[in-house]
Amino acid sequence: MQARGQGLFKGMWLTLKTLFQKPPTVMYPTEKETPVPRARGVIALDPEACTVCMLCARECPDWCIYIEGHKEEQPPSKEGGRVRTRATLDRFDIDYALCMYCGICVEVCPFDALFWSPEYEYSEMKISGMLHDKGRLTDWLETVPDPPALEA
Amino acid sequence: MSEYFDQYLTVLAFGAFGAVLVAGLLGLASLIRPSNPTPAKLETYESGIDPIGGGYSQTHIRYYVFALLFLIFDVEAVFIFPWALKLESLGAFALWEMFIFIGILLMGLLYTIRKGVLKWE
Amino acid sequence: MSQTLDPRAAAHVSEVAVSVELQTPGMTINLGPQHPSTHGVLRLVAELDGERVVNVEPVIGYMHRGYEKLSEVRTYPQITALVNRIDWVSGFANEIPLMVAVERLMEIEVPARAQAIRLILTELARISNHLVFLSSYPLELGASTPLMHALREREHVLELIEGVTGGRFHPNFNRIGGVKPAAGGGSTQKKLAQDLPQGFLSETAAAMDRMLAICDDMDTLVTGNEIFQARTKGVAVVPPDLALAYGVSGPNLRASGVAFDLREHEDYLPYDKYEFDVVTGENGDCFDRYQVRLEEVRQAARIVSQAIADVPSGPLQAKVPRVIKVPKGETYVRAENPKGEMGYYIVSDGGRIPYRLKIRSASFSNLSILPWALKGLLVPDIIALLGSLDFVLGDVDR
Amino acid sequence: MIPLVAVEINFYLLLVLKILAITGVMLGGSLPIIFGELKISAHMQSRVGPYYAGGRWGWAQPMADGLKFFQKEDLVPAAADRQVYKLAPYLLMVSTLAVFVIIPFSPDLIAADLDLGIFFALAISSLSTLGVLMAGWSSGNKYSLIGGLRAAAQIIAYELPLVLAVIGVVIQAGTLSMVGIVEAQIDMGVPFLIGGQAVAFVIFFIASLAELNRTPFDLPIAESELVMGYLTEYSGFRFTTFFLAEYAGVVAISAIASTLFLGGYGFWGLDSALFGPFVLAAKVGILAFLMIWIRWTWPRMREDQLQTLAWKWLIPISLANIMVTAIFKVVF
Amino acid sequence: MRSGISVTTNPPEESETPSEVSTEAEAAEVSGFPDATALAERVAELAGADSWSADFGNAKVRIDQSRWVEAITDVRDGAGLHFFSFLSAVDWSNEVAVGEPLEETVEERYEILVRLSSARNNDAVTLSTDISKTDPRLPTLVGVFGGANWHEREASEMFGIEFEGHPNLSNLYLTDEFEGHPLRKSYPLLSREIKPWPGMVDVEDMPSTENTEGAAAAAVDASETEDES
Repeated sequence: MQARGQGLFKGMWLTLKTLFQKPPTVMYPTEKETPVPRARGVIALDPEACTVCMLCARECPDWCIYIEGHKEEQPPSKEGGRVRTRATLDRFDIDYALCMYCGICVEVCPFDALFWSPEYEYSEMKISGMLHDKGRLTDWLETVPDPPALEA
Repeated sequence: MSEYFDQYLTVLAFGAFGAVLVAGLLGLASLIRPSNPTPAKLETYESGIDPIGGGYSQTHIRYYVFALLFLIFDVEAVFIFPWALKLESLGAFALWEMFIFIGILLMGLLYTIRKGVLKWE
Repeated sequence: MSQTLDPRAAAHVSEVAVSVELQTPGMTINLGPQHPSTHGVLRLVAELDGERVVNVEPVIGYMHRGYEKLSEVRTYPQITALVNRIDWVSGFANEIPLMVAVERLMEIEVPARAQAIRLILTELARISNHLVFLSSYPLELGASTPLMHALREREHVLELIEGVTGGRFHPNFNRIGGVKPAAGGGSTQKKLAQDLPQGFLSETAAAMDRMLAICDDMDTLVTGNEIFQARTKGVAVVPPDLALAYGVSGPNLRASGVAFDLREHEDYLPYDKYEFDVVTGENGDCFDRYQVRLEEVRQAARIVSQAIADVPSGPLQAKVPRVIKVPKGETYVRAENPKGEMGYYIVSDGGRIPYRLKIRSASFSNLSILPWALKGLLVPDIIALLGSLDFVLGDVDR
Repeated sequence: MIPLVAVEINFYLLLVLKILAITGVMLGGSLPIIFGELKISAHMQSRVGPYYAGGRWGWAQPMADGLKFFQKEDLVPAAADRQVYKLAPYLLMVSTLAVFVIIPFSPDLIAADLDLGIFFALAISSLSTLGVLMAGWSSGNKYSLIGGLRAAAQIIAYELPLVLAVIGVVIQAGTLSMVGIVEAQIDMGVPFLIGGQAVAFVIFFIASLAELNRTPFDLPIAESELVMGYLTEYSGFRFTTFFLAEYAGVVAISAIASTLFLGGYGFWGLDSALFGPFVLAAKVGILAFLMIWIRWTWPRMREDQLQTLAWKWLIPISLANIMVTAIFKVVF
Repeated sequence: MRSGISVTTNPPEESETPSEVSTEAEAAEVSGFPDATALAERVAELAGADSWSADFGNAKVRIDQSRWVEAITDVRDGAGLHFFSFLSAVDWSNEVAVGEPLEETVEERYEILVRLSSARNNDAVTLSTDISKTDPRLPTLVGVFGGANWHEREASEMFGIEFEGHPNLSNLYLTDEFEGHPLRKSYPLLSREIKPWPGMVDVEDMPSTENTEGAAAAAVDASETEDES
């Protein structure tokens, strides 16, 4: 058992030591932290890969993905082949005000059209601004990092 | 004698200036600050809920006991000051006298503690 | 059915009539919902005699999100995303009992590597949770520096969790049958399984050293502080039998001297492979509740250190059907969450959606002891007790 | 500062100059301490603290805060006792400013070297109790009421050790005059802290923490219990007045403690007339740092523990200190 | 990866379970849950109940409503189950306003669940009783377990069950003005009623020729998801 009052001064010694240490603060707007590659910042869309299968919109627990598409006829790939139809994406909106960043949509996408990007600077002044459309989601595609190397 | 009063005039002036300072700054602030009191703003804060009962409620009698205790001891302390000033010239006799005085004080303190005044039951 | 569609039903009107006598001679005071020390939106209606509490009525429900109802319209994978928001300071740990319960019903065996990863992350969540407690508790008692010191170190833990799962608070990393699999099948990002990223093990080892160091710092800064001891020792003693009858669990129960740790008794995760001590208190006062948690950080660091030394290799996922349908049946799986016993009672009728999911959260029961425990305390002791119970309103209200 | 040389200056002109100078000292003392509190606390907590206001290190943060409060709406709650509510900050400021009257910055640099000196300071500083009590009562808020009563109870409990600790100094110096006390220490060669009044200094320091409502005695504004105590309902510049008075109080009490126990403006080998104000400022800085340091390290005490500490420990010890000092004074 | 599934058949019926201890032990080996048969049997005896089960490691004993309080007291003292885990209810209903209806018809009732456990080992048991929907009332457990207070209040407001003798059966989460009992199956979930399901939008057929496997799986999944709305 230590002497009475000793604990008070041990604590003061610790805070004094901390006073002369460099704080670990990252001065945000000027300096930026790099999020880990897997960080779930925002969902990026590769519209070329999307086949409008609606799977993500259906599996979304929050119902925050809105997709519209139409069918287009495509010329046959081979001469004399049959005419193929292809679904074209018209609208792909994610309401980030509703999204809870669970990543189910990214996981269920069978065509690799959705990706996580660690990008996080997309706050908006109005809640309606959080509804991000296809163009904006596509823009994030280039911020998608390579996946991290794995532990052996 | 005039110098003596001058000194307290200084004190008075300082006190008065303190009041003027507050009044002046508040007055200055009132020129810039908005003033738009609404009933909601003027409501008493009680963790964001309408207060239950009034704010002027019954409070602990314990505080009263402390005030009383303080009063007694503070007056005693005032008596010690002149003694402390003149101790050197008064000598050992005053010392004994004060020992008796402080002894009585300490006994009084002991009594209040034994009476359980400091226990918060 | 139609009368329930009243729009008022959705809105929460603040004037909850409270079952206290208003015409008491003493003072009746609201502590909360907007109060610095109620950890969110808890409201205590306290009848005071001076500064002594005569009677107290906790009012909860400000954070009620109806997860049990929401679970009845969601598939099991979707519920995973919900449950890590119940107790948001230890999100990962919330997922485990649900996963284990579903796996138990589906009779899936989780691969050893997935189990080890689950265990490591659960213990990291425990450390993170307890560091929040260690930081906020001295703050309640007026010392704000431990807050920053503990949060500084917690950041390392959160970074580890984020590095693996992608989420700091809401990992949503568990999947039925294991942990998050590689999604899709085409691109480079998705080809790789969501296994532990490179450097995780060494970083974790380093972080655990820091955790032990911050525990020592806490001892210096808080535990040894005489004022802290005076404020907590002998304050708000919860006797063990009462704690059991109220369902108080976790560190709060152990502080009362009951050496009951589900990690020892239940086999939801392979804790039997690792060595650790079940920490108990002696008196069941605020100081013991604090001390138990501080010691549990050390024990958790010990478990993690053992676990990262030998992570079994193998798959991350058991073979599970594409569409998850849970066979008909009922089960209850509980786990030792940082806050206490967290459990899910699943009633499945064989479909993709649970027929009923009862969420047994630790904080709800821990908090239910308040009206009993607060009687006769001083106002500052209310805060000392509230802080020492370490509850999160999301965990109380669900 | 104005050198108070023997040249006949009109008394009233001098008075105005004195008032301006002391106001300058009060602000010039408080603002650095506020800034110091922000910065020191930040670094003790591994933070950076204010960073942008005023450029380097955010030195202008206290001023920026003041300006912000200047343009904030000033609300008087409907339930409040308006007159009392409005009067409270005045009392606080008046008492704080009046204490500065007797602080000696050098042998001649003192607004009024009252013969009652320290006794006056103790008396007038008690006026702030009244201000706090008025603020707490008049707000019509339960947190404020409890806070105000706590403040009153603790200030009166610690007023006694404060006064009794001073008596030791008075016995040793044989005078109540502040200049006289400093001169006595200079004559003795060592400050009273070393020369016999160490116990009294500790008691005085503890009691002054309580008088200033600073941790570990910050129960009246205990934010985790009482939101903001007696300040809960105050807003805008009225709140700033309390805030300013608190830090001016830190300056004043530190200056008094320096004068009584640390030798005031005197320092070995330094000319008091020239360096006095700087020596005093350094001593005030050290004491203020100590207060900040304690505040950001220790938790808060409980009301009954605080009262027990005062009545069971500090008062008997300070009475014993008086007796011991008196014996030494008479015998040696 | 997701094709070969190792889902075993459904566990045996409740009444058959006791006799098929060997099956139970096998299952325990596979899924790693403890065998609760012995405990369930012991508790059933203590509670004077005839029906019990131990599926999936969940020892469940059905108690008659008339013996509710005394049976639980007996179980607490007799089996040393002093830890009160939770009390809740299940609304067995054939018509549901939310979620999926039951596959087979059940008897309309509320089932009250109480989970008790030991504080020394992993003994834990679920005690249940059925109460009628027309007059849902049950004596309170507050006298047996102090913690039942809040749990019963919760069950009372969520299911509309009256706990007789409860000291204060007021709403715990909801306002006093709130009408209805949200966890009843007949209570609709507003958020899902007012917003159309985004997945409902008519989509073109899958280009199944291009990506057979994934698309087929997706199509199956999509069709099943639609049931939900």
